[in-house]
Amino acid sequence: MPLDHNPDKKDFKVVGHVKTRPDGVDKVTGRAKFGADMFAPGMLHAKILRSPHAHARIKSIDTSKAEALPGVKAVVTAADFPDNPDLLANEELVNIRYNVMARGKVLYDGHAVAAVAAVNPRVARQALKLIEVDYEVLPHVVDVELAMAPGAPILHEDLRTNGEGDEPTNVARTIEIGHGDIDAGFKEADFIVERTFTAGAAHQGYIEPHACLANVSGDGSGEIWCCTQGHFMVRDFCAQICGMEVSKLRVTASEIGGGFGGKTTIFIEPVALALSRKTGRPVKLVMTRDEVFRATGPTASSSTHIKMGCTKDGVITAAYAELHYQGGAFPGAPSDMGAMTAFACYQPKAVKALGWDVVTNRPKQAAYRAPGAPMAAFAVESVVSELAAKIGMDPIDFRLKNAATSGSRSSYGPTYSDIGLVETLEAAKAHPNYSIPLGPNQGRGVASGFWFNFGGQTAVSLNVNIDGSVALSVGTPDIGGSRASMCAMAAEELGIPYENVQTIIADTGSLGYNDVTDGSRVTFASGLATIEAARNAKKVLCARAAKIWGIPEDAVKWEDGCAIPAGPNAGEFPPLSIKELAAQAGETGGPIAGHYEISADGAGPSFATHIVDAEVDRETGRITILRYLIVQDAGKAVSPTYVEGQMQGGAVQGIGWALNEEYIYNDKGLLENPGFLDYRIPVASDLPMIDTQIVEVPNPGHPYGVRGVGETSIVPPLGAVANAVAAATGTRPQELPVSPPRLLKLMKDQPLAAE
Amino acid sequence: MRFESPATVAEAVTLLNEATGTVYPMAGGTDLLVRLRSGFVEPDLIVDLKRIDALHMIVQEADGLRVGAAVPSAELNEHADALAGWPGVCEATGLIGSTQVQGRCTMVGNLCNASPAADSVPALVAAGAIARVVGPNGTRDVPVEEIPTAPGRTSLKKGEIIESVLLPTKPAHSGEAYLRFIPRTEMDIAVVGVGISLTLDDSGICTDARVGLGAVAATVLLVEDAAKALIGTKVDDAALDALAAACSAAASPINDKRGTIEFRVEIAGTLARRAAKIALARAQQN
Amino acid sequence: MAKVVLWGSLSRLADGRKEFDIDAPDIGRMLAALGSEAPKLKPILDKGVTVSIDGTLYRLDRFKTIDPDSEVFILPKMAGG
Amino acid sequence: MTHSHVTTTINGDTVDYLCDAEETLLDVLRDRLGMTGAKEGCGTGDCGACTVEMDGRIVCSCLVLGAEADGRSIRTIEGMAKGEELHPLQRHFLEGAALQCGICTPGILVAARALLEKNPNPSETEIRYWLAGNLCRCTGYDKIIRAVQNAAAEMRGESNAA
Repeated sequence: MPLDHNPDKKDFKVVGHVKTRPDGVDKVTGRAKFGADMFAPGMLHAKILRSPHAHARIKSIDTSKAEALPGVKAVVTAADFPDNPDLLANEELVNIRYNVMARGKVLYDGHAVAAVAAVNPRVARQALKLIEVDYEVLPHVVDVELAMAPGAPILHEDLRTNGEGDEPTNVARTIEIGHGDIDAGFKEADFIVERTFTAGAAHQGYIEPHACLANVSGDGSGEIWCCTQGHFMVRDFCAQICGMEVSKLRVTASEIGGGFGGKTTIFIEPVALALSRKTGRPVKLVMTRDEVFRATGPTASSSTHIKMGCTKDGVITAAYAELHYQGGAFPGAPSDMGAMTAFACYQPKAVKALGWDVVTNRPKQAAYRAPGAPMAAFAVESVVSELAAKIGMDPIDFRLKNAATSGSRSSYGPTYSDIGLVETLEAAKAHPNYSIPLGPNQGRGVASGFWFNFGGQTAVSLNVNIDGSVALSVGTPDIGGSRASMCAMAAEELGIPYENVQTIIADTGSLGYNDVTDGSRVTFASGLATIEAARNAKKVLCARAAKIWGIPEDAVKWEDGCAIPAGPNAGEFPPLSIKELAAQAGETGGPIAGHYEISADGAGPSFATHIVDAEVDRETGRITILRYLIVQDAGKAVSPTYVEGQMQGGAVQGIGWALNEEYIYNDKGLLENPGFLDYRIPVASDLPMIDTQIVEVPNPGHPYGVRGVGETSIVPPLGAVANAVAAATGTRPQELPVSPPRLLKLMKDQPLAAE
Repeated sequence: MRFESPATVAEAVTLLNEATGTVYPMAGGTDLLVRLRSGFVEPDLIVDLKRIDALHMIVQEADGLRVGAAVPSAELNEHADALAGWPGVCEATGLIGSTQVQGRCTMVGNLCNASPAADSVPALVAAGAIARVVGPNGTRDVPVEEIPTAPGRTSLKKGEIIESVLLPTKPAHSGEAYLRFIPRTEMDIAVVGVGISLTLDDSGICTDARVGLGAVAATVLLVEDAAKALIGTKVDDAALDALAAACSAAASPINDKRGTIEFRVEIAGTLARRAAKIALARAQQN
Repeated sequence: MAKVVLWGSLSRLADGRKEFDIDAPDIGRMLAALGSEAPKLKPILDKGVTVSIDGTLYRLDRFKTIDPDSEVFILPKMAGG
Repeated sequence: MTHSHVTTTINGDTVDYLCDAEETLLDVLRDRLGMTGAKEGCGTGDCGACTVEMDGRIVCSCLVLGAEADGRSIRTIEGMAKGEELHPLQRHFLEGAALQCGICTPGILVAARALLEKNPNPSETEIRYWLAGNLCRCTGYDKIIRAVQNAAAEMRGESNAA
């Protein structure tokens, strides 16, 4: 069935008016079951032994003393995850297995080397101390530039840049994006700004540590309960790593206590599975916060060189970027996404962006909200504001003059369809926040941001119950209220009250494959599939009415929750409501359902513009955020308050990254701040209210015009905060986070430059 | 591990003195339990002091206010006499951790934890507080600055606990204040902490001052040069400059995840100047 | 005949060619044709790329139709958070 | 290993349990009593997800030993609603989208209730500082603060509470 693209639909009854969410009461009463909240009879507790070194060869592991400790039921090491052909054919999965349990070498502080299952956590902890690992410590590297330098310690002897060449290297991939004559573009420029920026590695910082409960039965079939952004991914990865048939493993997604991209891969699940298989008992494995910081994905850290030029009347003529991203111990730093997104808000005639994906002795980076984009945008938006200041133009006007528009060529190549950047810039400029007078040591910063948004594999099943209410099964974990949006879209299509739809996250045994909840895809893709599943159900409902009335199926249509004759020639019949049809489903052909399976594409990019007012304490370098405004294009906001929440949450994560969050390593390559005390995410008293304005430029790729909203909001804040600090102090932060010691030093080294 | 909750100080002292292995007294437990959970300490015995009624007292004595070892910060910050007489100590104690931690943590625990960055200690040092130590050999009174001897180490002997702290009554026209620097607004460990107490005569000349400096050396410092910079002045700009210089000079910090040497040295002076202004304003009102 | 444009560094594997004119009805057949015209691209294409048709990104759908006058870009495999 | 026998009151009910000396109150609540409303986000008192009330003061239950609860009175998220009737804070959190993932929500609700029982009319700044020990990574706090303000207004009997 072709999608009924109707982005101009305005007369929504449910969509856009969602108030409360179906999982809400359980979450405010403590009943909701998260990853660590599941218990099984006879359950064992597992703990993981982790490397105390940044880089070391494992000469031997002796687990005999641990195994002899009373209460210890099993110990596993890399030897318990043997090779199998399916696994070896998949390079990414081989790396995931290596990340899950070190083999041969440990590659970072916190890399898992062994795990224990015991009768209680205390015994498991004791057992870890009895495992003897003989390490040969190797030179390490944690800095991206040092890792790229000749003579750097090499992590993987077999790694070659883009798979080519003879020399071992830490540069896994390079990428180039661009078009136009870059040299000619710079020749046309009247002003050129060229600067290098760095951004530290930020952690996703979800409050719920990774947790799972695995249970393998004597017949080799298994179950996992875990907090994840994608339980189908967990099933497939675990099955392949543990050499199981996919159908023998069933994974249930618990409620998830935040992910932001950090739960789009696996860390502990295969370990619990292997321990359960070895012991024949359920095994629960919960990470400590220390483990979360040391051994799960932070984002890449970056070193970015930007050169941009513009004419004196404000036209950007050339834009050039070099992005060095380190993504930890395995390839995958999103420098390609950085290169593609860097200039995506603008339309320079000539653009060139080069990206490097570099491995270092740090935990493997995991996706984090618009992966790769925020650090690139930080650098570009800093330079854009500096150019605007140089030619004496208002920073929003300068952006408007160069803004990407519908029909313009994107910096990453393709031509944009309907996009809403200009609308966000105009709304930001007109917002009262943009004209509030500033006091001494205060500055206002502007920045825009872009994210692609994605679709992906999606399966949805909708069942009409005996009373006419609807049970909707989706396969994408609800990370921030998506069940409410699904209920709303199903109710909208069926013409029934929101309260009559219940949405569950089905386990992997109950529904077709679904990609992880990522790329801001759920409201778009699961929503799209939900709408189509509802339409399929309506077809069945209409067919039943046709049977009952004894008229052709195409003589029945669906309106306001009822089947009605399609026209005067169809005959005179009173409407049959969903409730009436559901009640006689058994006698009219069996249960009534609608399904939809799709590889959804066409998510439609999203843009945002942020304005921040900041005050700097010139004597201490401390920055206070006074005011913050987000203007973002949501296409169509299904649940406006949740859209606002996504925007606010993303912005505050960006503020944290800009001000204080970073991974701090000592000279041994060990992480110095693996806890919330010194990995400083914003607390309530650090912030003002976060003002929001939703712009709706419908996405032509979605029946209701919906765009993803989850990720774009973390893209502008780094640049916006840096621009506000530059405006307040006259010095430009080039190193994030711009923590107080850094800013104080910066103000001393470069006192009050003119900008 | 054994856990005991004695009902009297004497029982606590006996337990601590007679135990073998690693033994910790516990007041609020907000540091000890973190170290216990991380495996950093493996005690054989923890002696909980919170069931000892005598340690929960806040008592006005002839020469000052006596605060028991088990009084949590939140309770101290609800005590009218404490707030009125020792605003700097209350401020400092009220900055330890979150609201949740405030309900548990104690000034004495903070002192015995012997962290150079402990918030309440510079304020206690500035206030001239006296710790009452009880042990198998009786009771002794010790100036608080003599309790910590190195990070995590104290001058207490086996079996000894601090039973209470005396906050000495101040003369008229006295004021005190505590300021710390942290990157966020809450939930951080002090990068620098400064406690200042000063007394003025009727003409507004500073006759006495004490300056405690935290997180800039292995232990909290009592900076006599900083006090001298204020005494005999009207705490004017010149005096404040001299105070800041003395505090910066006294600072011998390290580079760590929380701050650089350069930053801490400078901020020690900056905060001292700011704290002195607050203390001065309070003294002028008293 | 649709114009298919490679991302910058991919053209190194196509002997410097950035653009190809390919007559193919859908994404899958377009990628197959591209792979046979520039065999060094094939391993990259097989590992997965994102295809933009007239500005809309397709990460998966091999049967998405390509009109003769469509603007097609080959972009790196993408993932979100 | 010596076990302590503890008798305590949880949400008004007398509860007995045995626990190891090193078990925290959070461990006891979750693992021994099956009360999983309090969450462990850090285990070091830095995130507030395990917040419960003990003798009228909020504490991080990860920083209280199970044995210490003997004779105390504990209040947890599980006791906040009266049957089906939600506490005004719970209702305003729900209606105001003050939760996204929901993992920090129980701790924040318990902390906010204690605030409003102590101070029925807190300022925005007072709410923000009171809740500074409750980390939320999803919301940016805006809607949490507003929900507390709205619940406070309703509890004060102000009719224009949103």
